[in-house]
Amino acid sequence: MPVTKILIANRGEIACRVIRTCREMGIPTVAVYSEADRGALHVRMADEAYFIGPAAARESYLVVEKIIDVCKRSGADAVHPGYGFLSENAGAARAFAAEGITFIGPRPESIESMGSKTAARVVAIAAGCPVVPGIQETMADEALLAASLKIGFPVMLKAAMGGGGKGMRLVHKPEEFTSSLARARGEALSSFGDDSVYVEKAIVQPRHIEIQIFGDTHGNHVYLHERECSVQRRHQKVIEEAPSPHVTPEMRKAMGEAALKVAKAVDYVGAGTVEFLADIDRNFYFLELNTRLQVEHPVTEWITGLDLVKWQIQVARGEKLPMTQEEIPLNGWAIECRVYAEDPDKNFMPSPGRITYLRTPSGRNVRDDGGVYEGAEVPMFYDPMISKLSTWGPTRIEAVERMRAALGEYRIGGIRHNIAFHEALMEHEPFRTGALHTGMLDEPFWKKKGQGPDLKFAVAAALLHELETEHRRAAQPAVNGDGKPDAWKQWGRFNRL
Amino acid sequence: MPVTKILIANRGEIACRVIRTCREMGIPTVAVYSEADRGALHVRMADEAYFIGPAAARESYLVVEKIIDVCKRSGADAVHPGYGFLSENAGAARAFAAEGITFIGPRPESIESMGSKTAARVVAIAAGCPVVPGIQETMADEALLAASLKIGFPVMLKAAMGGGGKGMRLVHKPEEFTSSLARARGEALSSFGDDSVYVEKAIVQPRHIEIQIFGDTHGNHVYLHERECSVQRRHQKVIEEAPSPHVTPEMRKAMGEAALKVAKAVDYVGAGTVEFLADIDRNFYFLELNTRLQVEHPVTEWITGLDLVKWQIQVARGEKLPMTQEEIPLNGWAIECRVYAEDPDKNFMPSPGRITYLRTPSGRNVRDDGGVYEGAEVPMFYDPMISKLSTWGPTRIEAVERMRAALGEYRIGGIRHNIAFHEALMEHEPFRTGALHTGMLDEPFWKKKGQGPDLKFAVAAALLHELETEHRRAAQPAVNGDGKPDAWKQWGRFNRL
Amino acid sequence: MKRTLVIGKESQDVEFIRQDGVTTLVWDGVSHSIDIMELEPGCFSILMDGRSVEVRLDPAKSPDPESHAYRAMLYDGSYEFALVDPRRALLGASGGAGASGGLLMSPMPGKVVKLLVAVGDVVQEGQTLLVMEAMKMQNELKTHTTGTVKTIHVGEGATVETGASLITVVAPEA
Amino acid sequence: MKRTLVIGKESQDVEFIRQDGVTTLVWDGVSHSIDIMELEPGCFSILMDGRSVEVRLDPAKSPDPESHAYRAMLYDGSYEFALVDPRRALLGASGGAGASGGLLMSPMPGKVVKLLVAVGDVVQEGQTLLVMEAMKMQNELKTHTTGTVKTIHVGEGATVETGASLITVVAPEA
Repeated sequence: MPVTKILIANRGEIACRVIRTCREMGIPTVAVYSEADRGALHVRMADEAYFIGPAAARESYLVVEKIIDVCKRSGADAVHPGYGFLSENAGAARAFAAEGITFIGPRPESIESMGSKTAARVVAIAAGCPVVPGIQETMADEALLAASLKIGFPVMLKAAMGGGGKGMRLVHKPEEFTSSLARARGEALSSFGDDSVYVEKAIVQPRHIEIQIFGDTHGNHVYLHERECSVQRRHQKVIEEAPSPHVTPEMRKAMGEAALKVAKAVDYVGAGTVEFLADIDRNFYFLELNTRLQVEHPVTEWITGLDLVKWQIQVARGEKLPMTQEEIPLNGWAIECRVYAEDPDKNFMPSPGRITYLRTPSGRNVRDDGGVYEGAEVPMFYDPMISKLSTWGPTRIEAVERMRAALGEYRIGGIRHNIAFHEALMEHEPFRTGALHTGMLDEPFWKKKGQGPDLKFAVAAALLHELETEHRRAAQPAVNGDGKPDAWKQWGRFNRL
Repeated sequence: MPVTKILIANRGEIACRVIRTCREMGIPTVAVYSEADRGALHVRMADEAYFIGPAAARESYLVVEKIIDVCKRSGADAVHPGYGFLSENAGAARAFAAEGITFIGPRPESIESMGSKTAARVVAIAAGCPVVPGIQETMADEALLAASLKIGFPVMLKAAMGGGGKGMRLVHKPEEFTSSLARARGEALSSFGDDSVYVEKAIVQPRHIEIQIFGDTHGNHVYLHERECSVQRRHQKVIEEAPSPHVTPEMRKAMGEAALKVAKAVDYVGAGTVEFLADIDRNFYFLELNTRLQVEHPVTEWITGLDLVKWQIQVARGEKLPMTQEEIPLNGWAIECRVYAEDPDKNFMPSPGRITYLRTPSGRNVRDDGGVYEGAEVPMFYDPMISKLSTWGPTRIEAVERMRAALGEYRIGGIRHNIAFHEALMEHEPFRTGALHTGMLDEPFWKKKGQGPDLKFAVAAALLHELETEHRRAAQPAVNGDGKPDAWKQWGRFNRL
Repeated sequence: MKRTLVIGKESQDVEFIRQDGVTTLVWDGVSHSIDIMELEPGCFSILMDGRSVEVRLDPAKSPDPESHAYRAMLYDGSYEFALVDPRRALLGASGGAGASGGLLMSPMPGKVVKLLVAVGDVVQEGQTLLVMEAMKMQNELKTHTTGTVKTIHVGEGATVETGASLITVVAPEA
Repeated sequence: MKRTLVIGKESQDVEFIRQDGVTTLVWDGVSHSIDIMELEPGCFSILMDGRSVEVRLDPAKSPDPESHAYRAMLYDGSYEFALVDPRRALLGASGGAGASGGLLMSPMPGKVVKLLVAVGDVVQEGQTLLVMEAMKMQNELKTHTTGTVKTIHVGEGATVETGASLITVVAPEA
């Protein structure tokens, strides 16, 4: 399959990330952009750029026909979907194939078989990969209750078509079952148009640990170790790291091999991630297989030294995986913070707008994957990611200290962002010691900092700003009795400036 | 030796580099600044900052008494000298010690014993480290000629107190000897105030390969592998890399052990670099021991994952080296380009001035160690370094391709710089294949690029600028017969804007 | 120049003096000589009592036009505070501000996806009045006023900018 | 708007038209529709014929005030060129420019460390007239004119800015 010019059917940091690797490989890139994105960084960085419609993604980035049309106009023979948008859309993958365009991702059948959590669970069980004890079928209310009693409370109710935490309910005891189920079904229906729900054993203080896998078209599969993503807020990942402080070498090998069983079962090609829940005793349970490059892939790149996008392209070209399992490195520790345009002081309300100032951290062992620049708009139409800041250290605590120092260098003007929240996390004792679990941010540890020792300096800067504003105002046009500026007075003032 | 607050007796990128590690270690930092540097980045980054005099370094950064005075005022109990300035000044090291201030560097005796090349050569020979065949003594003219005939031409004449290529002459045959010697002595006298010259065997197409060493106060010494710095212009390093494409594992071990012989002979403490010349047959010869952190230390940090400044501080605190020789990692390949304010199209003329625009590369495996910011002045008084851009890859060619792509992202406005020169080097075949030698840039490979395919775009931007300048000019104050602006007309135009 | 520094419910007087090339900050009654430079737009380097601190300053929107709200990013973290001109504060006190207290404004650009109240409804402080969507997230906007919904300024589906008036709630007469 | 593009000894005519919201570049007689935006001061994003190119533009000092010199950084490398207004070029040709041809100007801020010629000396093109120091480097400044030294505008030890007049050499009458 030739890959000589790549259209990136995405925007923001991931589009820029893919362009960087294409530049290194000498592959020309084609950007697509909506009305909101003419001035976006990915358009500036790509070699070609085509307009594909209104700001709303469903009218632009999600329209397969428009992407195919740009492929034809530009001569792009491959599409990199990034994450989100069309990346896990089997129909899109088929449509590209029908036009002779290489989709840089797994086969449509793999995407489909992993599209429903219950179907994925069946595959995992058949492949011999451990799953959370529970009933893999969706059932009627009474049958679910009976199953829950059999599994033993606490149990977790989950929407079959769900994702992102929607349609999920933890049920502590039988008495709560009926009302929780009703709410889970309601959320599932409104979020996914399908009220099917299934039940699983609830893991108390679970850890989210995932295995990066890769497959090629020659039947080879390897795992690139694990990432831990237990630091979540409302079931959304906030901080990721690799390796996991919870995982021993034995557990790593066991998880990696379990993940590869699922990968082989669906003849997986390209980059994928097998997500597991792990409990305190290091039991682990298959959750799902994400059939795309993950947001948090940089931490894996740090510890392995590999370029996952390069591997994706090589595999899409039909090349063999460049390494065997034994050759995959594992060096040191990496942490990633997702920098969002949101206000941690106002319940993480999104904060789109113009970035009036931007200085990103640099120096030793720090990586910033950004999608913006000084003067750029963060549009209200897409996700609020500004950048992914990641750091590496020989040990976990060195990576954490590097991150803390790097966050201190980050300066973003014009919009609200969560840098201070990440700084507080870097000093949060459970985080520092690696005692992570997915509910660790539910108890609000974050409180706006009061008066620190440097308040004087902050106020001094504001006072200078007030003084200069007052001077500027004094030099503004004076107004006559009739409300019109007095031109001569104005001119005099103008001259004095 | 306590190190609880560090004064950094330097400026520019190296001061910022040291501050970053201090922040990670939680150590407060004290900056010093001259009249030219109130707005410099190192002043902005440090926790404290003190003025130390006029722009000329000999009246500010080089005045030991002023540095000691700031230590006393600020309570700094340690001084990091960076490179250059006071870093290899044994007198300064003694003066700090006399005041109870920890000098983060080797003992004054080590600095002194390595201060003269001929004395260093004597030490190396005694320690059993190979040196370039030659006579380690300075002699009268006739004796030098006799020695040269004995060594065999070509020979190299070198100033005993020299450095930076001054007072060095390659002599191909006996007939050229007398006139070359006269010129070497003349240069030596005018540059170093001492016309002593010695003679060495000339290595044809030599490679500059150096070993990073470290010692602690407990008598332990390790080497952190080699760097190759053969890409030089006028004997100044332009690009450095680690490891060296010329060095085999056996040669690495032999060079490392030879370097440690010298280190042990002078009871070396802290970070140092043993410079060697290597010939095509992989013979290597001791040149000198630089008793400081080198400019190019980031490439060693990339391949080892270690923080050399952190090690310097730990050693200065009297701690043992954190690793044994066997534990020092060597992963992949790193390249560093020195980004200078100079004009490659005008014989590399320095180009100080205001940086009106700055965008540094970012993303995977790229590190920028800068000392400037958008709006900063690059003063005419100090060296023209803007930043050190370094990249890493699992293999040499991947590091080179990453560098090429990263250089393409670099944007510097307002001053001349050598980014395009580095870009050309990344595509220069002898560089890409690793066929390096110290004279490789003597034949001018660099020629200003003619009309490339994207010229149209560059001209379009300039045409828009011309158009807008014309519009702005049309809106400028009109001038009356008496040459004074007509206020009413002015006001009308002002309103229209 | 004198200002009142307001952080939450606390306030203190501060003074900033530029005279004969010397800048002085008066803080807690103590005068500090200060070297302050705006090195980039909105970025200040400040030397005071030997300390060097870099401040990135963002003037922020404030519901009260007489009070200037600021956000500042420093290496040691972020600060938020307001500065009030003591003369204007006096004027404000006599004039009677607070009329805008019951007005719910949009904290971000976004789209109104659901109105949860109608004119005439009685609402409690903390009650959600409408749901807005921005950046693929739905956000519940709550009222700070207990009272009656007087005006609804927007319709469902409307796209609004930061600071747009959404719903006015009137508190019962005291 | 028409301009003459000058690179070294070569030149060509170019035209830039903004009309009814459409921008057109005429290059080698071919019209290209162009989408150009200045996204940051001096940084342009240009879409033309499907291609997307980012241009960082720096207006540069030019010895000839009628010719505007530019430097541009693109991903594919750097370009240098000048644009001349054809009307002014005509004026210039008739008026007789080139009087400044024998003036050696400082290419950088720096310090004059050595003068190597005196008034009345006869010098050859390429000869070093003085040595300047900047950034710890000594730089030899050479003349582009063969002729006689008429004026020396600076003394040894002087600190000068970019573009400062240093030495005037007068070519013999043709």
